[in-house]
Amino acid sequence: MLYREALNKALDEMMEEDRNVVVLGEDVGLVGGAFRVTEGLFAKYGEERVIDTPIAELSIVGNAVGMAIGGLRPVAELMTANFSLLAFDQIMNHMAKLHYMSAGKIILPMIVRFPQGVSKQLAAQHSESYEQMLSAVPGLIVWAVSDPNYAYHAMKKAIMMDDPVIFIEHELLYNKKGEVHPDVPLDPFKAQIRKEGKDITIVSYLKMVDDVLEAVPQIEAALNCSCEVIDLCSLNPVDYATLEASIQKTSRLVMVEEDHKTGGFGAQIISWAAEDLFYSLDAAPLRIAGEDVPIPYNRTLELASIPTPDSISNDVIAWGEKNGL
Amino acid sequence: MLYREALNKALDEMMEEDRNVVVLGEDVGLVGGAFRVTEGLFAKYGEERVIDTPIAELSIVGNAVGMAIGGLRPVAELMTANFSLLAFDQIMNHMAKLHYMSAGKIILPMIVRFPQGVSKQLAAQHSESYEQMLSAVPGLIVWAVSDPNYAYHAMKKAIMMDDPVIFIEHELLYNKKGEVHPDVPLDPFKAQIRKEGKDITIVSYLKMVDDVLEAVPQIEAALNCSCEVIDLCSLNPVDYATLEASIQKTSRLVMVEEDHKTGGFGAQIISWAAEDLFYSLDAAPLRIAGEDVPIPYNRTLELASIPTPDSISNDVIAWGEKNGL
Amino acid sequence: MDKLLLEELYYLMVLGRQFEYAAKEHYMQGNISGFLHLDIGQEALSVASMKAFEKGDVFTTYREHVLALARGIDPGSVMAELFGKVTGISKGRGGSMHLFDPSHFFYGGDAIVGGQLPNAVGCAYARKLQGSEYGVLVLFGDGASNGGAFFESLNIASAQKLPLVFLCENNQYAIGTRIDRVSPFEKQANKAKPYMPTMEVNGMDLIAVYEAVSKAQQYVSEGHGPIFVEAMTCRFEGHSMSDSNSYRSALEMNICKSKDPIESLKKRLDPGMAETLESKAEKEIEEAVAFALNSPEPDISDLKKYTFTRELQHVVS
Amino acid sequence: MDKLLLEELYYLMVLGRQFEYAAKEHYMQGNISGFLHLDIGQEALSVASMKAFEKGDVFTTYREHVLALARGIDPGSVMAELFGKVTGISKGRGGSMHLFDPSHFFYGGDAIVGGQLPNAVGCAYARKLQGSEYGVLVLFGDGASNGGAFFESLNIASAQKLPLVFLCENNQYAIGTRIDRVSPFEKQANKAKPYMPTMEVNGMDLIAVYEAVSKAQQYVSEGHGPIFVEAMTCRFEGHSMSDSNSYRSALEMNICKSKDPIESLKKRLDPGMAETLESKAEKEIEEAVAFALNSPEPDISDLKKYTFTRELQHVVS
Ligand SMILES: Cc1ncc(C[n+]2csc(CCOP(=O)(O)OP(=O)(O)O)c2C)c(N)n1
Ligand SMILES: Cc1ncc(C[n+]2csc(CCOP(=O)(O)OP(=O)(O)O)c2C)c(N)n1
Ligand SMILES: [Mg+2]
Ligand SMILES: [Mg+2]
Repeated sequence: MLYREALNKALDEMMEEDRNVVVLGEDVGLVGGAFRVTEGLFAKYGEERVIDTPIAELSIVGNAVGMAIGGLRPVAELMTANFSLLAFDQIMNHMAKLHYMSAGKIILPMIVRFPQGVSKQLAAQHSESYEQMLSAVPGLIVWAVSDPNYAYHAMKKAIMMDDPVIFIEHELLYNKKGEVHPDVPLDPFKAQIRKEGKDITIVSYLKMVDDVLEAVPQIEAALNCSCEVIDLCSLNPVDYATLEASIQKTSRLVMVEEDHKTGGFGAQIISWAAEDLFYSLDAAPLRIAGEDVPIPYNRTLELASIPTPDSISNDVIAWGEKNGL
Repeated sequence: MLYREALNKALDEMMEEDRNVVVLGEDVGLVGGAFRVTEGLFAKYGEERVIDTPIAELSIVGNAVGMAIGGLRPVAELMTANFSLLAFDQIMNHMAKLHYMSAGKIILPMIVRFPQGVSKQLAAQHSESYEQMLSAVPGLIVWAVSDPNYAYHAMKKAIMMDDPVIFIEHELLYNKKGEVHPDVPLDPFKAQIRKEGKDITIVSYLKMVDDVLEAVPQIEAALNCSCEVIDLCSLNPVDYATLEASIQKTSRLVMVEEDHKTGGFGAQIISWAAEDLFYSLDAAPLRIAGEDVPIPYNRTLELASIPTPDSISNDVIAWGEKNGL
Repeated sequence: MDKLLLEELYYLMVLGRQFEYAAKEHYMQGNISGFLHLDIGQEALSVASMKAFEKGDVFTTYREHVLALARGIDPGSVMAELFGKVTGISKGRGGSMHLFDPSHFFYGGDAIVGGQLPNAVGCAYARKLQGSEYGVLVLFGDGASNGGAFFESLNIASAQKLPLVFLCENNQYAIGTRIDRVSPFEKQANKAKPYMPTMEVNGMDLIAVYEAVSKAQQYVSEGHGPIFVEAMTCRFEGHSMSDSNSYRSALEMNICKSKDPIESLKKRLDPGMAETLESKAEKEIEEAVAFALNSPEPDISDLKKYTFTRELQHVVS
Repeated sequence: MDKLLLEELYYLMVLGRQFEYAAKEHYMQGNISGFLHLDIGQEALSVASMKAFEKGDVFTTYREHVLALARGIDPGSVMAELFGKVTGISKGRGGSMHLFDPSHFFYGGDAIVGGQLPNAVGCAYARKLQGSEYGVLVLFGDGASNGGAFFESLNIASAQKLPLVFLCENNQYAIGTRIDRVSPFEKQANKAKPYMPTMEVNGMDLIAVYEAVSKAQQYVSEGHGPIFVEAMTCRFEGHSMSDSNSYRSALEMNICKSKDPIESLKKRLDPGMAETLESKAEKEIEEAVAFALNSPEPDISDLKKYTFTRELQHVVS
C-alpha cells in the first residue's frame, strides 16, 4: 500500500466509525487533496464532513479548534508546511494552550497535518521543515510519519486521542510503498529500530530515515562496523528510553535531519545525550543536517543544501575515521 | 539611563539623521508605546514617520517589508512576542527570504522588535520566548538585548545595516539602569564576557544574564571555583569564537535560558559544544531552562516554570558536586 | 420587558460593577496580578448579551469577568481565579484573561486580540452540523475588527451560512488608539455589510442590547446564516490596570460616564428594590472575596498537570 | 487606442504565449522543474495591466512570466531562471515563482497566496511619503481574496489613503476549488466596496483592461486613496503543470477558450503585421531558450551567497 493510501484508509475507517470525525482543508474535498490523501472521502461522506475551505490557514486551524470545542474531531490539512506559518497563532496560542489554561476543561481532539521538506525544486517558500518549532511547544503531540504502516496506525491513534496532534508528512513519501498491518498493534509514541547494529546509533526521522538506510552499507563497509538505525517517529514526546538503550550499547551517536542545522530539531537530541549520557559516549556525537540557507531553486544547489545518502555516508565515514572507529 | 531610554535615544538619533527611518506598531505613536520605548518620537517626527497601526501583526511586518522595498528603513514594534506568531509568515517567508530568492536584488533594511519572556503573571498567551524559532531562520539576524549600552549600540547598528534584524527585548528589563557609552564602539555581533572566571563557563542571554550573575556568588562559594559568565547578545549568528576560548579555558559548560527546555535555543549551544569541543569538556554539560509547560498564571507555579537565581545556583551546585568539581 | 427579568439584569450589572471594584482594590493590594481589564461602564452590554443568549455558546476576550458572572458562573470561583487560587474556575492556571466553563457554554477568555473569532466560527460549524437550534455568540472589540482573523471569520461564516452572532463591543479604543485613526470607519458594521445583515444598538442601554441580541439569536437559529450586531459603548477606566487612560480628555470621560448604564436602569426600578439588590450584590462579592482569600494555592507538584489530558500523563512526564 | 501601442501589446501577448508554450515543453523535457504556473489565456490581463502601469511599482504572485516579459524584462533571463541557470533573473535561486527586478519596478513572485499584498501596501506607504506620483499595483487571484492578508490590506490602504491599485485576477478557481464554493461571492469586488471604489472589467479584453488600469492609476496618483479593479478571466491550462484540470468540464473549457484574447485582438490587426509580430516573437523565444540552454549553472560554492548582504558575508560564513 502507498503511504498516501495508508493515510486515506485510516481516515476512511475513522470517519466510518465516528461521525464526529471531519476533514477540512484546501482542495481536500472535491478534488481529493493536493497529494490525494483524502481521495474518495468527499463522495462517501459528503461536503459537510469533508470540507473544502478557502485559502485561509489561520481559520483552517482556528476553525478546527472551535469544531473540537463543539464536540467534533477535526482533521485539518495544510497544503504545505510553509503555509502553516499563517496559522502559528492558532497552533501555538490556542490549540496547544487551551487545555492547560482551562485546567483541563477544554479538550481538543484534533489533528493538523501537512507535508514538509525539500521535494524537487519548489524553492524557498515551499520547502521548509518546521518540526523544530512545533516539537518545542508544550501541549502538542508531534509525530513524523516515515512509512505506510506507521502512517496508518498513527493516524488512527491521533484521531482517537483527546490531545491535539501535529502530524508531519513528507512531500517525497506519498508514493512510498510498504506493507500495512492493521491488526498488529503499533504504539506511535515509540521510536522504531529500523536496523539493528552495535557500533553506531544513527537517529533520524521522516524521509531521512530512508536516506540513512541507503547510506549505511557504505558506512559499514568503510568503517568495518555495524550501525543501528532508529526512526524517532514521535518528536514530542521523544522516546528517550529506546535511544538510551541503543547508545548504551553503541557508545556513539549520529543524528541526521533534513532541516537547517542551526537550531534544528537534532540539537535537542544531541544536547540531551551530551547532558545525560556524556560518560557513555566514546566519541563526539555527530550531527548531519541541512545548510543554513533558504532552499534554492536550482537542483544542484538544492541538493547541496540538504543531506543525501552520499553526503551522509561521506560525513559519517570521515567522522568515524577521525574518531578512531 | 534606563534600557527603554537607551532604545529611545538610539531611535531618536537615527530618525534625526536619516529621514527614511520610520517606526510603526500598535500604540507606538500618540501614546509612546506600551513600554514607552517610542515616547516623544510622535511629537518630534510626526504621524507619517511614527505610525500607529491597527492590530494586524501580519500587516505590520508585511508592510515593513514593503516599506523597505520602497526605500525606507522601518522599525516595526510588536507589543509582545506571542503576537509575532500572527506575523510568522511575513517574518519567515518574506523578511528572511526575499534577499536570497532575488539573488540579492531586494534589500530589506528593517527591524522587527518585541519584548518577550515571563513578566509577572501575564499567563500563557503573553509570556513566551521565541528566540529558538527565530534564530533558526537563515536570513535573519537575531539579537537579544540584555542591557542599556547594548540596547543603544545594537539598535543604531540594526538600523544602519542592510539586513533584516529580529530585535528581542525582555519585558522585565525596560526599567533596568545602566551606563550608556555612545562613543565607545560596540560590535553587536560579539558575545560579551560579563564576568571572568576559570572553572565553569556559564552561557546565557537576555534577562537570564542577570539571574546568572545573581546566582554566581553562591555557586562559587559552594563549589570553591570561579565562573565565567558570557552574554551571547547575538543569537544568530552566534559568536562561537568567544565561547570556544572560554570553554577551552574552563573545560565546563553550563547553558541557562528562560524558554522551555525541550527544543530551546540552548540545545543548539550544547549540541555545538558536544560536537566540536567534546574532547575539551571535563564534565557533562548542563542545561538549565524552563519547564515544558504553558506558562501558568499563578505566581508560585509561574516561578516554578522558569529558572530563578536560586534554582540556577542549586542546579549548578548539584551538577558540580556530581561531576567532581 | 418583564419586571423580574429587569431586576435580575440590574442585579447582575451591580454584581459585575461590585466585582470589578473589588478586583481593582485587590489588584492594588497585590492579591491580583497580571493584566486586569475592567468592564466598568460596559456592564449593560455584557449582562444583556449573556442573558439574551443564555442557551447558546459564547466566545469572548480578556475583558470577561462580568460576562462570566452574567453567565451564571459563581463569583467566588471567578475571584479565586484572579487570585490565582486552585479553587478558581481555571484552577489558577488562567487568571483574569482565561476563564472557561463549558458547563455554562462559556469558552471565554482569549488574550490574543481576535483569536476567539475563528474558534467561534468552528464551533458554529459544529452546531450547524449537529442541528442545534441555539447558535454561537462571539464578542470582540473595535480593535479586533482590523485583524485578518476577523475578516476571515466574516467571510467563512457567510459562505457557510453559519449560526453565528458577531457582537462588536465598540468602545472606540484599542488601548490608547482611537478606532478612527487606524480604520476607515468608526462603525465596524461597515465591514460586515457585504456579508450579512447588521444591526446597530446603543450598548449603554440594557434593554436595547437585550432585544437586539435576542433578535439576532432568533435570526441565526432560523438558518439564515450569520448576523452582525454593533454595540456602541464606553469604558470608564483605562484599558487595563497598567493603562493610565491619559489619551482621553476629562471632557470625553465626563460624557462617557454620564451614560452609566446602572444609573440609567436604576431610575426605572422601585428604589427599595434597587437597594435590596445592591446590598445582595455587595454581600455576594464580599463572600467571593473571602472565598478567594481563604482558598489554597495550587499544588506546585501539579505544575504540568494539564499540559496534556489524563490519558497521556504517563507518556509525557 | 494608438495603433503602434496595439501592435506592441499584441506582440507582448504573443511573446508571452510563446514563452509559456516553450516553458511547458521544457518542463516536460525535464529542463524546468518545480511548480510551473502557466498564464495561457490570461495574457490580455497580464500584458495590458503591465503596460498601463508602466511607471509604477508592481507586486504579484507565482503566475508571473508574462507579467515579467510585459514589464520589459529580457525573456532570456526569465527562461534561464526557469532553467535554474546563473544567468537567470534571480540567478537560479528563485525559479518560476520568484522573479524580481527592481530596475523594472517589479517585485514579483510571491509563492505564498496573498503574501505580496501587505508588501504592496507598505511600498505604497513609502511612495506616498516620498510624494511619488505613480503609485503601486498589486495583482492577486480570486483565491487570495479569502485570506486575512487581503482584508487587512484593504482596510489599511483605505484608512491610510494609499496610492494602491488592487487588481484581482478572477479566474474563478483556486487550484481545483471554484470561488463560489468557499466565498459568498463570485465577484470579489464585493469585499472591497466598503473601503474604496471598485471597477469591473472583462479580463479577456485587452483594451478594456488597459483603460481600466490606466484610469485606476490616474485615480490613485491624484491622492484619492486606493481603488479596486476586478478582471474576470480564464486560464486555459491546469493550475500548474502538476494539476490535471479534471475539475473543469470540456464544455466549460470550450467556453473559456472561445474567449482567447490573442485571437480577438488579432482580428483588429492588419494580417501581415500580425504575422510579422508572431514570427518576431517566435524568434525571440527561440533565442531565449537557446540562451537558457547554453547558460551555466550557479557555482556550488556560492550556495550561501545571498543569505545576507555582502556587508555580512564575513560575519556569517
Ligand atoms: C494579536 C494581539 N495584538 C495585540 C495585543 C495587545 N492588546 C491587548 S488588548 C488590545 C486592544 C484591543 O482593543 P479592542 O479590540 O477594541 O478591545 P477592548 O479592549 O477595547 O475591549 C491590544 C492591542 C493582543 N493581546 N493580541
Ligand atoms: C498561503 C498559501 N496557501 C496555499 C497555497 C497553495 N496554493 C498555491 S496557488 C493556490 C490557489 C490560488 O488561487 P488564486 O488566488 O485564485 O490564484 P490563481 O492561481 O487562480 O491565479 C493555492 C491554494 C499557497 N501557495 N499559499
Ligand atoms: Mg475597543
Ligand atoms: Mg484563481
